[in-house]
Amino acid sequence: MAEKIGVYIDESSVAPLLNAEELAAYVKEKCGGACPIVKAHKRLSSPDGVAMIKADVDAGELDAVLICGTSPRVDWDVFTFGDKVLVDRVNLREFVTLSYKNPDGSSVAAGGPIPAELRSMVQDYLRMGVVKMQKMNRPNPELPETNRTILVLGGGFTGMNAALAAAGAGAEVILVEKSDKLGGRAAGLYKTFPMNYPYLEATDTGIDRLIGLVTGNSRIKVRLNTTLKLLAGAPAMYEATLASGGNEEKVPVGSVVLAAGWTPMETEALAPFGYGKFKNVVTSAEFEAMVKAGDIKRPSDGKEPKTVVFIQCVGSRDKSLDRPYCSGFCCMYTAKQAILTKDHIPDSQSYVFYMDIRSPGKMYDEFTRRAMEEYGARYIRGRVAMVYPKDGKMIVRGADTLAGTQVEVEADLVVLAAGAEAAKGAPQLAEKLRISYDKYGFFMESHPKLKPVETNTAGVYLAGSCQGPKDIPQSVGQGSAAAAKVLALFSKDMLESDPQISRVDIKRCVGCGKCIMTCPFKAIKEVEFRGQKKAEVIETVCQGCGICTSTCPQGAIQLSHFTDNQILAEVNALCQS
Amino acid sequence: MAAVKYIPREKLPEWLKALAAQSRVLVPVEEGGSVVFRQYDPARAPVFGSDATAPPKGAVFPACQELFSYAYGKEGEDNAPTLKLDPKTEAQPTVVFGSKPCGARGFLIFDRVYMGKKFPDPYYIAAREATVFVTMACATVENTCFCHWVGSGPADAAGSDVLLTPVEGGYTVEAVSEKGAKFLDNPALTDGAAKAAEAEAVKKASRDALGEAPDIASSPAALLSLFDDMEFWRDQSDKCVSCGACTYLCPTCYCFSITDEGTGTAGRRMRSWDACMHFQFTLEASGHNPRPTKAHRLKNRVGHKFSYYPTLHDGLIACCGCGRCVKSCPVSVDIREIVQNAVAKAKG
Amino acid sequence: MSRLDALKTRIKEALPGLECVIGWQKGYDALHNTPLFIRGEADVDKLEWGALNVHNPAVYLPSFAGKKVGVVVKGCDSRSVVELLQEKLIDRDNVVIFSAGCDGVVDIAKVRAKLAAAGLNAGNAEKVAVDGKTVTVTAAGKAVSMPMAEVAADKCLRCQFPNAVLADAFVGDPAPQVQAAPAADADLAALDAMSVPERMAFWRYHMDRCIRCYACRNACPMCVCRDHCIAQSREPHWLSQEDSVTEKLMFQVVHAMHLAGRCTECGECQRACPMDIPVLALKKHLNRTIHDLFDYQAGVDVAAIPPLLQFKLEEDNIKERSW
Amino acid sequence: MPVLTGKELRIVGFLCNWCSYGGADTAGVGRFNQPTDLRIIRVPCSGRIDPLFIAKTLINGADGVLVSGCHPRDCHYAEGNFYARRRLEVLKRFLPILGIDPARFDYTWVSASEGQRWQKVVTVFTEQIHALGPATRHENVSPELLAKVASAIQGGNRVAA
Amino acid sequence: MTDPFNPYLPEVATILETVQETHNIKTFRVRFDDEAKMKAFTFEPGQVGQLSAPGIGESTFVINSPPTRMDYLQFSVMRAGEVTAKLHTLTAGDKVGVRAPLGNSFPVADMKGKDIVFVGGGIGMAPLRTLFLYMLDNRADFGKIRLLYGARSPQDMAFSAELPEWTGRSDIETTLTIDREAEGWQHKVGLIPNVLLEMAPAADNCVAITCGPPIMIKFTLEALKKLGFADEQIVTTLEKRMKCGIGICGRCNIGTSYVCVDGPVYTYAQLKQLPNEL
Repeated sequence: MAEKIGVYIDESSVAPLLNAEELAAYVKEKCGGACPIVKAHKRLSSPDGVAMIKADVDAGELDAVLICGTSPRVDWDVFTFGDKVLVDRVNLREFVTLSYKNPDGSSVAAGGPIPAELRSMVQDYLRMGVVKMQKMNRPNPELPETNRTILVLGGGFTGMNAALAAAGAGAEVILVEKSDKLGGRAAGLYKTFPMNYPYLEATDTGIDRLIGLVTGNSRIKVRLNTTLKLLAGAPAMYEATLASGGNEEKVPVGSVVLAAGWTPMETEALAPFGYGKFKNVVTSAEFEAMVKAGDIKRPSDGKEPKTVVFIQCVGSRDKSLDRPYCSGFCCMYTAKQAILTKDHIPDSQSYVFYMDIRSPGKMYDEFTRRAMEEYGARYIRGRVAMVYPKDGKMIVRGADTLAGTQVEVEADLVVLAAGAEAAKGAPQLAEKLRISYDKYGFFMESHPKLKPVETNTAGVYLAGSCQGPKDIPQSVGQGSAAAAKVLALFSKDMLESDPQISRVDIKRCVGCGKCIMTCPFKAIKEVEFRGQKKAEVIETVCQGCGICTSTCPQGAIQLSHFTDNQILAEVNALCQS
Repeated sequence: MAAVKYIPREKLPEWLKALAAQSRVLVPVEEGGSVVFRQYDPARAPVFGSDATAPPKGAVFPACQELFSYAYGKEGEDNAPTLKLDPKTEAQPTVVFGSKPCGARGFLIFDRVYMGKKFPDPYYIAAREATVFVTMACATVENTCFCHWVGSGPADAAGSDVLLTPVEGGYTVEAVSEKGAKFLDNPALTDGAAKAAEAEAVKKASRDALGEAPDIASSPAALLSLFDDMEFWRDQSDKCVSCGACTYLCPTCYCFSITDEGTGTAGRRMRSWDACMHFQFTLEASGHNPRPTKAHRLKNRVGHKFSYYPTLHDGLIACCGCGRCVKSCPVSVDIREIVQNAVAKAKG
Repeated sequence: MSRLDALKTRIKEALPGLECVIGWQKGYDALHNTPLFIRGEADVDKLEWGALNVHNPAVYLPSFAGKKVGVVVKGCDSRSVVELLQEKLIDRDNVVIFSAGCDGVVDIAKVRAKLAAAGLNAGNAEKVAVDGKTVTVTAAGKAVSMPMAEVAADKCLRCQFPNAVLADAFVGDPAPQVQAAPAADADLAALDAMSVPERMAFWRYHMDRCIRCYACRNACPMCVCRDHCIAQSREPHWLSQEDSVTEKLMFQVVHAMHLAGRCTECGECQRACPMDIPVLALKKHLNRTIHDLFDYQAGVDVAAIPPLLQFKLEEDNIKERSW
Repeated sequence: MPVLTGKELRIVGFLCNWCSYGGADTAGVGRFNQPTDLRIIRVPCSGRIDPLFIAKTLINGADGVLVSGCHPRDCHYAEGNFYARRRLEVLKRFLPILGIDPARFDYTWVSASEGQRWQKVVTVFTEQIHALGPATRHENVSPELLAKVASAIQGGNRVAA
Repeated sequence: MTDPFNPYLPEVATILETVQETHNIKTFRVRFDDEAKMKAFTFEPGQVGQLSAPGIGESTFVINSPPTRMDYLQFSVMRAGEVTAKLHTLTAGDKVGVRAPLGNSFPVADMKGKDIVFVGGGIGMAPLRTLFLYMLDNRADFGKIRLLYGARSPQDMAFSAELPEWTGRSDIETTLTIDREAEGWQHKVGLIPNVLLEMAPAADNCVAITCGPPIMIKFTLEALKKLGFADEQIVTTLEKRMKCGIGICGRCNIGTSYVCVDGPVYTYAQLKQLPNEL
């Protein structure tokens, strides 16, 4: 309940149509009893404006601040004044001065008389803002003790990097890998395209070193052959059920980093190119294994291939397969493999069929150019129409769209750069964690720019290719970012949850469970209180939508900032004028 | 008191119109199957035959009335806060016409509380003094009537100012208070001496129809002795659904609530009927409730009427026996039965 | 054996394991039965079964949470029990349902009107006899016969469930289904025939005499908030105590909306109203809406999810407006 | 009161924060021509809107109520607008029985980028409300209409005899 | 003003000063705006007032300043519901409404010449404070005065600014106690009834006045009985939900006794006569 509201009117939002001082006078007249401070300022969001408000807040006279100016969707991170005051916004810019037009559609002349409609509009919004603020409750979330163990799902490049970053900052980590060894996809790589200076040579992936660091870190407990069966609870107090073999174990964890990785596309996409039918058509992963073994041979006869055809975008960017996305890293590893082929078989000739070369990383384009210019790989822009055997060779027929001609290459070996798919079982895992995933099975972040590694399940973060195809540097970066977010979450003694959450009035709750049924986030649980069933909000899970509040017939669960009384106050302010 | 007068049935509108010219006149009219007191409208025929669904309680004690308005503000150079309170106690001159005598008698129970020496209630007193009750003695009684149990009867004039009695062709009219005497000054009223005997016979017949009242003189002590017998109260209240029909329709129930309503910085403090049968009535901010179950609440209601109030007020039972609580109860909780059960149980 | 005797036998058998059994007994006069709470064998013989058992005893069940109780129900009452079970407000293991075929109950208000038409006062009722399709009420020494069809509760005229939807002990022969039910509910048909402004006048007329006693709410078996109803709270503060049609009607809207998809149309709200306000019409209208939109009827399936607590990605019957 | 003088009517909008409130902002920033009758109440999600808010607003005399949320499947909170759609549709069909013209209430979906669509929705809805004119409150039903309806109701608790 | 006295109409008063006593108790010192009324105002120790925050409502609190110190009327408010939450937002200069004095008072006349034991727990110290200070201001009229004041923790102790003075005075004996050990606590540790038994005040010619949460009262009564106090020698105060404060609205009665007019002060002997409905 706010009683001493500081009302601040942003001149830059209302001028020149309206006079901020006049609006301040109106607030003083109509709502003065509840608003000891009413001020106008040229631009509230400026450092000077914020400092002015802060000074009033620090003087201790206010329990709430009402910013009347821009939309609450703007500058939402500017107007925060600590936990002593409540803050709310009145939208006078977007909703009033910008949108107001005279009934005839003309704009209001600045400095002229203020039309009655405009006046009533701005006054209504001001009154609504004050009465809503008067009914605003002060939130005081109280949380039980927190657990700061981080559960990392996936022992690949991304997961291990996240684990190391977190452990390096002092956190306990449980690293869960469903296979029998760490390393993930990167373990199958011989080398990776260059990731460090001078960005010229394909380099070692460093995966073995990484595995060594992880297994040697006392803060990281590695659990191989293990999967997550269930995650219950809330951030800082999750309980993860881990399954290994026939055994199940419940471990308390604070948060989860998902690094479930990806999987190469399989037969469906590869079949048109003869994969599975002709021995000399292999996937790039199979070819990589040959290179790693130092033994590049034609599977059919064990001879060294002299002509190698790489086909890119196999399964990627293919609407007919419902895989319209670019897998991102194929261009780079194909260039790498073309270079490695020349390294191993100097008299070989590589051909690369491509749609576009996508190499936006640091020095990536230079690297593909080296494949072409220094290693003589011939890049042909066009789709491959068919691959068929003839006289012990594979004929690759396609179009060269730049030359506008048909091309046919007699190849000893055909390598398919298969696209990336979401890891098997990703949707099931997503359901378990109540996070969203796209139609391809990649997990969804909360917001691509604002919350890129957060999910819409609080305390669950994602990193690497499980969110979408990524190369190693991107994955590493995201793994570290996720770790940083988790650490930020744990950086306070108590988790300070988003104050826009629902709370149950335990005296009024009758335990009917309707809120539990409708909460999209499973943020409400049933508890027993003095022998009676009651609802309880898991504050760290609640996302603040308020569906529960509109569901509860007795109004026993109220969403802070948008309580029934606040909205009713606004309704009353509008209906009683 | 003044001599008996008489008014023929067809002359009633004339009298009512004359009264309505001077003050608000409330008469029982039918509305959607119920009979309620409404301002007299010559186009709507009053219903005098049976007792009104709701008594004329609201005439003196409105379901909701403003105690005062408030306004917060700022004053002077230094913006000093101000608070202004503005009470309204005035009442409008009113005639309640055609209520049963029990409907007026209910105010006797009010009077002792609202017109006490220590805290006389200016709102009530203004309305009470401005209101005249022209009641009508009962020619017939109903299954739920029990005014004779509580020291009253179908022609009990206590609380009334003028008493009508239905006789052949019209009504006898008697002034039964000083206030009432001034009201008989109307040409429609003629001398009623000739009808007086008939009127007395009507009164006696309806009194006889009620039969013998049981002896409930021991109810104050009996109810108190059963205060801790919650099994008894559970049995009495089992079927109660804790609604407020009995209290809101009771001519003697005088409890109220006070609530503030307003937007922003101005509004009103209002007094409104409240019902002791509601859980919220005694609910404290801490969540504690001294009367947590319907058994506790029914105990207080019956106890108040037949024990606590009479103990404090010279034996006057806080019930006028109109029977509305029985008749209007959705599950037919019968206060007569409860009082009798209590008296019997206390005797052992 | 009559239905009543069979019920008594079954109740006597079960009583030792039960806190009480809720049924009906004779009330303060011949026209009124009243709920009965059987706690001992002697109480069993007070049980009544017939056209005066107008109350819905399901209303009492949630207050016995945690205790095992028996309840005698009519077919319509059993739907409330089903709904309470569906919403987990009572525990199936803690309720024993006794029932028998129901031939309909009277609407006391209709009886009252019939008597009034005959110049009699229902308050003087001395005797009531129900014989097949005729109800005979004697008041002030005079007997008036009325066809059951004219004094039966509205819900009985269109009853789909004369036999309990759910019962542990159903005795006797099932009652026959109502034949030739009126196509539409009379109240709804009358309101449908009015213009929108007339309907506003209609509620203005009726709600004006509401005394805000909340009998409609407290008699409603689905009003499970009861002690914590938003009508009487300040947090949230939906209604003021102001004596206005707006506030009174608003409560009826609250009640109806909170019952949307849950109301079994037992009619207790209207029957309980001491001021004879036709509040059930609002719920009937909403039930019709719910049925049209979601093909749903409350109180027939313990496993169903109420329609407003679920959704479909593509709604079958909601045609949204295009702008 | 001066607020309602002239032709302006009282229209209350309930807009979800993530989509429609943004859409209205976008319309403002774009300086799209909009009627001035509407006052917007911000809610986090259309699922937060208890239909009773709308009922109360209309019963208390507002001339129109407009609700707008995220498009189905685009709800910031995944499911809120799906619940809202059911509740609001039920309410819309409930209003006429109370004597409130259902055309005084509408709900729709506008995304944060759809400033143009918002402009259109507000304009069409406002015109619709103006076509209906000022709303009558139950308290202010004309005595003539009241008398007409009252005379049609004859005794008993039947809706009409 | 010629209007008749209106018991529902509060006097407008200004908050002179507030003291945040504990995390949920705030003290308000108020003075009527109408100086004439303030000058004419009298009350007896133990009487209560209704503090009004118009717009939200009013609530009952004892006037815990003594009638011997009339610079202001003091109320201490524990935050529990809507009204108290609103009151807690108010500060010096703000307006409130006050309806006072209401209710009965401590039987001061009967206590003259006797030894006195005050036993207060938590917010229960507020009703005791008025009488305690009144007695200090009329020290000669009473025998030995002892105060036992307990709270859950040092932070829960209201009136902490006054405690040094009380413990330092030689003409009274003040004992402070908390439920559990706390750092820096120099006084007793232990539950009030136990400490009371330890103190063992002689019941002879003594009156015990106790106020606090129900559970504390229950065991304090037992302790006092053990010490030989008769029912008539024990005085306490009751708290009930009230609206009118003048014996009409029907909430606060326990049988025939209306706590708002017949209370809040009762001797244990009187309480025993009342039906059991606390």
